[in-house]
Amino acid sequence: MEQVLSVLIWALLLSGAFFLVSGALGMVRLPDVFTRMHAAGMADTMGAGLILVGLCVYSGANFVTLRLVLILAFLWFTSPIATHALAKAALSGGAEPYTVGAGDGGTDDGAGEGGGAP
Amino acid sequence: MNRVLWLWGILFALWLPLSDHYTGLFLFFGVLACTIAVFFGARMGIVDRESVPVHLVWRGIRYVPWLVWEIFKSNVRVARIILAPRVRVDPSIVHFRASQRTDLGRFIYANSITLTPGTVTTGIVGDDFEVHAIVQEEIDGSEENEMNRRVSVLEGEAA
Amino acid sequence: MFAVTAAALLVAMCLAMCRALLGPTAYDRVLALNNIGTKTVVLIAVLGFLNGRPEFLDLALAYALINFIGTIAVLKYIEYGDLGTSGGSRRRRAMEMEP
Amino acid sequence: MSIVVDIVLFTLLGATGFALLKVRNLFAVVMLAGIYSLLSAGLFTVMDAVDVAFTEAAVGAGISTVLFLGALALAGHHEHRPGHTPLLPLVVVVVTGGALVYGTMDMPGFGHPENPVHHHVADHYLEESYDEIGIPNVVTSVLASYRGYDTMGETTVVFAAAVGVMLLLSGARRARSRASPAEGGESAGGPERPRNDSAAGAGKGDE
Repeated sequence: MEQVLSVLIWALLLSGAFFLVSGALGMVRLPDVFTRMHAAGMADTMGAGLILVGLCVYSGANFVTLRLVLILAFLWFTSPIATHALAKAALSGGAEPYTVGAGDGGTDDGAGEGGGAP
Repeated sequence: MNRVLWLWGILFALWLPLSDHYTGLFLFFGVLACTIAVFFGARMGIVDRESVPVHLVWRGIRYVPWLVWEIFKSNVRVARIILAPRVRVDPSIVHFRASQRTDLGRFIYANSITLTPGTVTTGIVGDDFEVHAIVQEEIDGSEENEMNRRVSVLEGEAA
Repeated sequence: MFAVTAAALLVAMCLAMCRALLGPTAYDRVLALNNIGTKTVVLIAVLGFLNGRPEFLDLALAYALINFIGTIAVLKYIEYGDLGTSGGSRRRRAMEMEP
Repeated sequence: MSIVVDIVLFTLLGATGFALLKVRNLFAVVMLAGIYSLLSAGLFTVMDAVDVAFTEAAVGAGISTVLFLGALALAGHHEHRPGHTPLLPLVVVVVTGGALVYGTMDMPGFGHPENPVHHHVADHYLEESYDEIGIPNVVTSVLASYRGYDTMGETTVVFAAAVGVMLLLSGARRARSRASPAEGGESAGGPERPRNDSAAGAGKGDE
């Protein structure tokens, strides 16, 4: 039982870390603010979510877990509102969404930066 | 009035474990804090169906697991796009028609769309949703229709 | 295992930091700020467990809320030009932020 | 692990500091200042100063961002290049910094249990405060009871300052909204915001 829990916590934390890092990588690689929003959303939802659930499993049923659940709930309630407000502000502020026609399929600046990142 | 009591109960139920001190003085402070907060909320007229949606809790419990699974799937999808050796995105803005009748239902639907990576709600006019999608082909509408249907169920008939 | 998670969080923060420094638009910076805020919340939670002091979670909890308020205030400023306008009362092209 | 966290956070902090100096777009500066205080709150947490981190989170990342933005709404968001050379400020900063670093040589080691600060009245507070005051959090009982008058004076000053700031900001807004109908509906930003200038400057500032 102990072993199963330990493996479960490892899996949750590591997969959360995976989503977090790939989301951050997306923030550097993707071509414009709208596509980067999707990458940031990944870190907010699955990255933070899996890590916090992993911590919940680690701490067991007590008030610490309640706090973790509350943090997760706040993040999941507020993150889409912030993202939506950002998208709306960006659109009404005149930011042009990137389209494939403008570049040529790939991302010239994004790929260069992504190559240098770890 | 019922909702005011609900709100007070929820706030106090949150306050208790967060404080974690159960002596008379602290309980008094907790009761005082919750009462003042609820009083001002009620005075400002913001304690209503939208801010305290207790009528949605039961159906919401059945909606959340499906939403989490959906979030997981789209996370994997977006991660695959990002980690591909050459980023191939085809972003575009698409329009959906939502079938919810209340603003609260539309709010939940819009937030669910935004919460699943790969789609972000950028604007709502009436029941017309403007959604920015990271890859156009993946948004064939079937998943969004499913989400739309489920949110409408969540919103409920007895409005 | 908490150490690995904290390391991943720090790497992710560095990447988001690159985005905040590179810009190019104001919105990229807001996005990076919000994202770093979320990661700080998770980092504080993980550090609490790493040091065996989960009481840090209260801090993370307050942080999660403040981060949201800060982001909304920033966006309100971008969209309406000040913080006192209520939504929708006057629309104007906000900050002129060309890349 | 803790030392690695320290190093990474300090590196990020340094990078943010340099970016704060280089960037001329004040909006970006506000964003970076927010990131700066997020990072320093993380550092405070690592150093076990949770209450300081709490304050940093609330004031640094929350309130001051909002206040900076309120100020930007009045002042425009591009910083002009200074007319003088940075040589004299550099000398002053280097000398002051050197003096401060020299001063730390005399300080006892960080977090050392034998430090005088931990033995003057701290023992009394830690051991007796619960019996004397009845509040579980020692920091709270020191702030609200042992030095209660001090705290009251402090909060009065802060309250007066807050009222003053709010009066200034709201007064300016009222004056501007009175002025804006004459301008026509388009520029609600008012005449004090040089729009074209700042648009041209935004690109430059990001280099």
